[in-house]
Amino acid sequence: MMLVALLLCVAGLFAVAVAATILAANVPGRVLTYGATAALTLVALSLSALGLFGGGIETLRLPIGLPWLGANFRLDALAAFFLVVVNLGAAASSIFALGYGRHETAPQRVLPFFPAFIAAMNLVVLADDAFSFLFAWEFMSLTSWALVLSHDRDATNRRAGFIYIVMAGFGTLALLLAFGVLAGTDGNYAFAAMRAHAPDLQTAALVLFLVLLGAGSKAGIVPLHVWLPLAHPAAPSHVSALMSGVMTKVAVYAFARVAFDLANLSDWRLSAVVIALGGVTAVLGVLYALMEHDLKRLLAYHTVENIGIIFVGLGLALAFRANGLHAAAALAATAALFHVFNHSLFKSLLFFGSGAVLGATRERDMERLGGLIHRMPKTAAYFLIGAAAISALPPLNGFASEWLTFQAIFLSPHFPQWGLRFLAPAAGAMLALAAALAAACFVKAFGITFLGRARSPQAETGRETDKISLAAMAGLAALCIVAGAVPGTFTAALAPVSQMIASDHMPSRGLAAPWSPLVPSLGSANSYNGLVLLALLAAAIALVMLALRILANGTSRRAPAWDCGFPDPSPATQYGAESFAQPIRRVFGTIAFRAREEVFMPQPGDTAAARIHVRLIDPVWEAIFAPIARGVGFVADTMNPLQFLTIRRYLMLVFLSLVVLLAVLALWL
Amino acid sequence: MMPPIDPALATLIVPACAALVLVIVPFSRLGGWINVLASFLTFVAALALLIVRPAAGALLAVDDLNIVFIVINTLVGFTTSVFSAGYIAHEVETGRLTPRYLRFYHAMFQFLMGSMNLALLTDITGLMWVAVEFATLTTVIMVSLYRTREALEAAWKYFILGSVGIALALFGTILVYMAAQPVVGDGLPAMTWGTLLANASRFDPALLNIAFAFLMLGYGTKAGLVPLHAWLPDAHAEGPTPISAVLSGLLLNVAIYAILRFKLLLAANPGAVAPGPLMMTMGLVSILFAGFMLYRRRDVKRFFAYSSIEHMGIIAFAFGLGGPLANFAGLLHMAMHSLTKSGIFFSIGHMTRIKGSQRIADITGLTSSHPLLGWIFVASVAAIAGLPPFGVFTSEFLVVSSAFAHKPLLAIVLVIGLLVSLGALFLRLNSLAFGEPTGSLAPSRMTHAPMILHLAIVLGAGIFLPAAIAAWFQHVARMLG
Amino acid sequence: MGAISFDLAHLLAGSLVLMSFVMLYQDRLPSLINAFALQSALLAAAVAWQALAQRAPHLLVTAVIAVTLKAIIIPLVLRYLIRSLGIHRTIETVSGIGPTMLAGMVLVALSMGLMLRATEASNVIAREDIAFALSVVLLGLLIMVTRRNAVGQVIGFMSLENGLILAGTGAHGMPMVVEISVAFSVLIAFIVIGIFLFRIRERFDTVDVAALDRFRGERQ
Amino acid sequence: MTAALALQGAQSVLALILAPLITGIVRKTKARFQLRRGASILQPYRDLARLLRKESVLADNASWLFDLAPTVILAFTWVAAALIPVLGTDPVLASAADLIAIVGLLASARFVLALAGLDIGTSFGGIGASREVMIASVAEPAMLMLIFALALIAGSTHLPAITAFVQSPALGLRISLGLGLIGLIMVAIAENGRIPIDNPSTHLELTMVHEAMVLEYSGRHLALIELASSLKLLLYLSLIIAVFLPWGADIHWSGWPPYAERLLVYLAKIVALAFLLGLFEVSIAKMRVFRVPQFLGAALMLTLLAVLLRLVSGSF
Repeated sequence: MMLVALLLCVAGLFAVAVAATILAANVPGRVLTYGATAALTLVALSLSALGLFGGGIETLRLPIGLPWLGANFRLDALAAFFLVVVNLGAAASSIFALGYGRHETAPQRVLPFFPAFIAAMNLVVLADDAFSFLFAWEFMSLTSWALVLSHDRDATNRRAGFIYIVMAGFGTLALLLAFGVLAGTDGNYAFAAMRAHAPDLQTAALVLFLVLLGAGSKAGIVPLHVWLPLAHPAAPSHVSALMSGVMTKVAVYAFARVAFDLANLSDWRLSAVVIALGGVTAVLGVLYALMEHDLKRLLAYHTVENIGIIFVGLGLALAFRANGLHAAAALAATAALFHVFNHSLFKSLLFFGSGAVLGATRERDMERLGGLIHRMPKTAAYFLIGAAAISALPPLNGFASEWLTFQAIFLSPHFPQWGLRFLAPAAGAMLALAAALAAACFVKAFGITFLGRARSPQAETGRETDKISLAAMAGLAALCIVAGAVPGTFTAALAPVSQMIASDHMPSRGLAAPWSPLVPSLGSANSYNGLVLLALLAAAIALVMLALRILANGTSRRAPAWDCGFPDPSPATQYGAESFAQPIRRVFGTIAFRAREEVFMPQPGDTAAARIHVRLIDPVWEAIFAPIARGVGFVADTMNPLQFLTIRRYLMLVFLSLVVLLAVLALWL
Repeated sequence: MMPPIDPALATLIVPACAALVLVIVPFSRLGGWINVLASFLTFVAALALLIVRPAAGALLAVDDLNIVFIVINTLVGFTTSVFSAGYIAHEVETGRLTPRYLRFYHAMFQFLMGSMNLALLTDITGLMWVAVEFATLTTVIMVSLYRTREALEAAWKYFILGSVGIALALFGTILVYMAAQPVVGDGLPAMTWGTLLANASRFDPALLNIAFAFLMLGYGTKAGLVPLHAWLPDAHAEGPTPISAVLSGLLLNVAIYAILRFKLLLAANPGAVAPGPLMMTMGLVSILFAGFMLYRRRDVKRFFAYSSIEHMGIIAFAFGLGGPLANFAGLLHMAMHSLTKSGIFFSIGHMTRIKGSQRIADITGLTSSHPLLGWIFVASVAAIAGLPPFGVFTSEFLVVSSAFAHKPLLAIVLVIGLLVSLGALFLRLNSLAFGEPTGSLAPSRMTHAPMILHLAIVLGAGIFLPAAIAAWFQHVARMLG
Repeated sequence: MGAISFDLAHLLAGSLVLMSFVMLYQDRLPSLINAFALQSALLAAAVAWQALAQRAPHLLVTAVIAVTLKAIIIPLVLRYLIRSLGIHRTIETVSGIGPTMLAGMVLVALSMGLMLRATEASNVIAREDIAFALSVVLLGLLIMVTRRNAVGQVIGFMSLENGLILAGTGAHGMPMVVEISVAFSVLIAFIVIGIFLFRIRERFDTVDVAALDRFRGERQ
Repeated sequence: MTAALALQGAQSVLALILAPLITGIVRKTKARFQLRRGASILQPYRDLARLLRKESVLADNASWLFDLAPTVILAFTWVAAALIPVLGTDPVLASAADLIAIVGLLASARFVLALAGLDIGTSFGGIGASREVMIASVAEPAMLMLIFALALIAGSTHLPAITAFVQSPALGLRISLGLGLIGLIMVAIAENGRIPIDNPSTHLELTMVHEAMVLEYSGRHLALIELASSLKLLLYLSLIIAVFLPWGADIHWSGWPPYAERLLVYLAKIVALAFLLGLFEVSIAKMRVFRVPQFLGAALMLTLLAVLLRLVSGSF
């Protein structure tokens, strides 16, 4: 029943997409489109939430797609959870777009694809056979590719679109091969058939490798992340939010679906690969972000980081499960899934904020922003909440899920294998490093963008964004606080999912006891109670304020900045994004990016300005993608003369083929 | 109720009569309309075949293999005639063609359609060969229509290579006859598909093998498989665009169809060496070669001609791989490719006409300057690149996944080839459809209907494949082994 | 079928192969044309003999076509073309005569080895004919790929086609040989007309990069 | 329950009151070792009172965040400090936050402080903030690894549980613990901006970290910041006591009022640590900013080594 209703929502979204080709022409039409999308996704959201709590499994077969297979759909706990994530993010984006989308410069390039993109993501999660899955998956890529190209006059966006679609094609083909392996030689593409027989170790390893390539390239696992910081920022901000906050989660879903459900990976060595990749991804992702001064790109790189954290969690869950430690597996899986949910909240929020900034100033480059907290106080406040949440600061939601991940890592002594016992702490160290660097990065992101003095006229004149956009941000910010305050409720809601993929669930007192602390496993003394912490902090702040009112001189006076007595009126003397990250670049960047600083100092007496130039080398691009591009170019150049042969030479080719073929036959017979 | 005239025969007679009429009719515009009408009638006749399938006659036979292709053939013929009515009229306006050539063009078009219909419908190997040969000759003339130095050179290249190919195919046909003759006796039965297929298991396998080698190279030349492809890019690039559409969409299919027919015989003969390795090798080489060649193309029609080579490679690979899934995929891919690629050539016709150039560098930002055309083109390229929701995705899905299950290493090569060409397609699409529009911004006055129709069919097939078509394809796929 | 019948068929078919070698040897256009005319005449004789031996009078049509079109008309036309287009009389061959002849021998060996083993079920005359026919086809192709001159290539093609007709008539009771030979004649007529219409001169074959740049837009 | 809550409240107030005293003791110790008389150990209290009396001067372009930040920083630090068990082994609210959460609270405070440093848009604020986050980016992983080592040894990240375990007879002399202690001390030095990482009393531009961030604060705002810094120092010292020197925290001498003896023991330990810190600071020179990551990297390595050694030493 729920499944049918969800599919109807998807169909409705497609209908909206078709209608949007006409509706995009005027403002009421756009409002209608986004409004309808928001309404449909909200309905889908409530349906999937019901599906999650309902706990049953529904399946449905429609007579479309491959004739002998049909299109199979299935709603189970895992799918329901990811549908919640997808539709929550989609609803938030649609609502945000009700305001933000009015300023859209190319609405007819955005509106038709936006609902279709959301519908495709829903279908990926619902699909229950390889064909429907990949169909929806690649359609999702195609629609989002079109959205990336919505500002196609910009050459960088076109390049981003190109790299994106090639990576997407690569990912789809890898997944296709993975399903090919799982389906076996008789080509049974139904997930039910794949579930039925467990692959042997070699096959499982192959499947894992291919799924990491396929889902990993969409999620942004290093080194397959290169498209992500290019493509996510290129799209309009509400779409960036969807791509970064939601689509990467769909990729996580794909991985989880295959690893936990279809292939049922049960060898610890395989999980070790996932953990290691996750750790590396987390650290490199955040380091990339630190080197960045384009606000949206910085956010996209943070998606890479968070995907790393999620994959560490999933890898740990696989590892625990492989060793029969189901309670621990449930903890790790819940941590990862909770982080999935949380990341979709704050990443959408942050992209909305960056969209508001972009709308107000037409600037994404942080070096040309600054001081926006004065012009856009509300946006600044919401962005700050998002920034704190993504930096894993208590009492917000990002901390809660990272706390759970760390708790899962602390259970690593239970591993019987030495490899995992060493790997898990190492992954923990990487996560810790990533968390600390993320905080540093968001001090930069928020500080340089919103604080200080305006670095450009646009930043000086920016205006607060519209009420609807602010409402969307406020809603997400509130959710970040709520999920941080009562994480127990959310982990309790995840119980059916972890029961499904890890055969156990975290101890909880259910949804009805939001005040109960988060306890990682039965009998553990460790606990975290966001609500109490929040109350304590509120009380402390109230006490301090009260004390100030009673004890302190409450008057304030405005004066020019002190700055050790040498205030400089030029905003250029402030710290910018580059200079802020300079210490960290010197510590980490020299290793990760071979960062070099070149200083051009004019001769004494010369009035030319001194310049400092920073050179960063992206190791992944240099080591993998540039050689591939060069290789393709080289092969193409080498082959190209074959277009310019003479007829006689072409005849020679035919003749030689014939002779070779006949000779082979003569030898064969 | 039996139709008053055998529809299978009608698909041959209508074009033949129309060709005669068109030679006589002096007015170009009228000629265009007669062309459309005749093509439409042919298409209706072919549709009638779907409803009433006539019993196999002496010369013509309709079965599960050719029924879909005859419908596609006549459909694309019809849409192309609609497209070319506008296109060629414009060519006359700009003075690239004179009315005298035009008359010739329309007659030739009908003649070409008739030959291809004959090749598809005939029950006799020799007749099929004759039909393919005449189709080749007609297209050679069409390619040389503009009389430019380049067009003549391309036509000559096509002519020589095509003739050699056709000669090799004939030798193969004779060898098949020789293989059949001791079993089924002298005369026509030894050249009739039905009899051949029924008795194929008793043929001399060695002779069949050699025959297939010749047929593969002969008809493979017509299909544009590497290394026999050389005529194809130039013929596509230098001829009139409607002819490029027909070449890519139909003639290549006819060639593959011929190969399939003979492959059926081999599949039915247990002693024959399976032709799989040969077809897979040629297929993979075509895919990879075309994929890389795409990157250095500067002419938009030549670019998509190479894409056709790639797709012929995929089809050949699928059939070479064998098994019900891959064969089904190959058949589906043939159908989808011919619709999609001819649609692409229609849109290329629009854009080259607007911009007055075939150079990729001269065509930019179509989605901005001509939104409808631009987005149709984007969708068509996405379709040909094998992205959903279009039908090519379905066939590529089946090919890749079944290849990986049987021949993992080859599947990886296949995947690399697909990826390489996907990259090239989108690289060029980036500049063709997006960015700042340059050149003429005049609206296109030609109809968009044929492109939309093709796209809609491909879209529909991607989402829902009618059970009847699936059943026919599955039947043939099983016979292909 | 008597021994004489077989011997004559064998002789005629064998001499076709011989003529192919003669053509392979030629490096001047007029003599190449002459050799081709002779081969066509021999083909006509072989086909006529087959018509008698198989009691298939329709094959005589093919023989007549061969002798009129290919032994008489086309050689005449080609000579006219050479004069009117001012084509050089000497043909540039790709490699020396020696290696070409050697390659030809290998091809004949290949086709004999292949066909004679493959056609054990067929009757003797068909086996002989088909093996010789394959030799002629392959040698025709060899002529095509070793001549840089368009007319030379065309003659190679026509020689190849002679081989095909030989195969078609050799296959016992094969229908449609006439139709096929007519179709081929049309093809050949087109080719010859094509040389004229397209003004294919001396060297269609070229290694001059500047000439290749003519391909519209493909090289900048 | 009420008693426990009262104890928790008392402990919180105690931390707030005690914090400036510790700062005073450290300063006094340093002064005496530098052969100065130095200010009274109560001077920090006087400073706070003076700052609170004064009018606060805000820069023209200071935002609401700048105004609010000191309150928030103090509140976060205070809550974190209140959750360290000092008087009893188990503060009633400790279940709300384990050691990771305490570190998280401090990270939150730092986050806000670094933002406040950037708010005015001065070069010094930027220099301080950027260096602070750089130091934190190494210090925090080290701290988390330390927590990890502790969690491995004690089987928990719950601070009272760790304290209880360290006190229990099950504990032998563990090399992991030793390494952890050294790591914690190094992190504590870095986190509190003590020499050799930072100099709390410097105003020499190029060496400032913490002071550069709070350069624009004055009056009551500065008072809150100063108090928060002192509180943080107290917190780390208390943490060292709770984890590595917990002995005596559960004694009960007959005839004494409840908790008085524990308070005495705690005070003795913390004054001793403050003295040692002063001694350490006068005996060492400040290092260059870019040596700091090496220093903290060493701490990180030590804590990682602690974890590995704990893993190797197997199951106990």
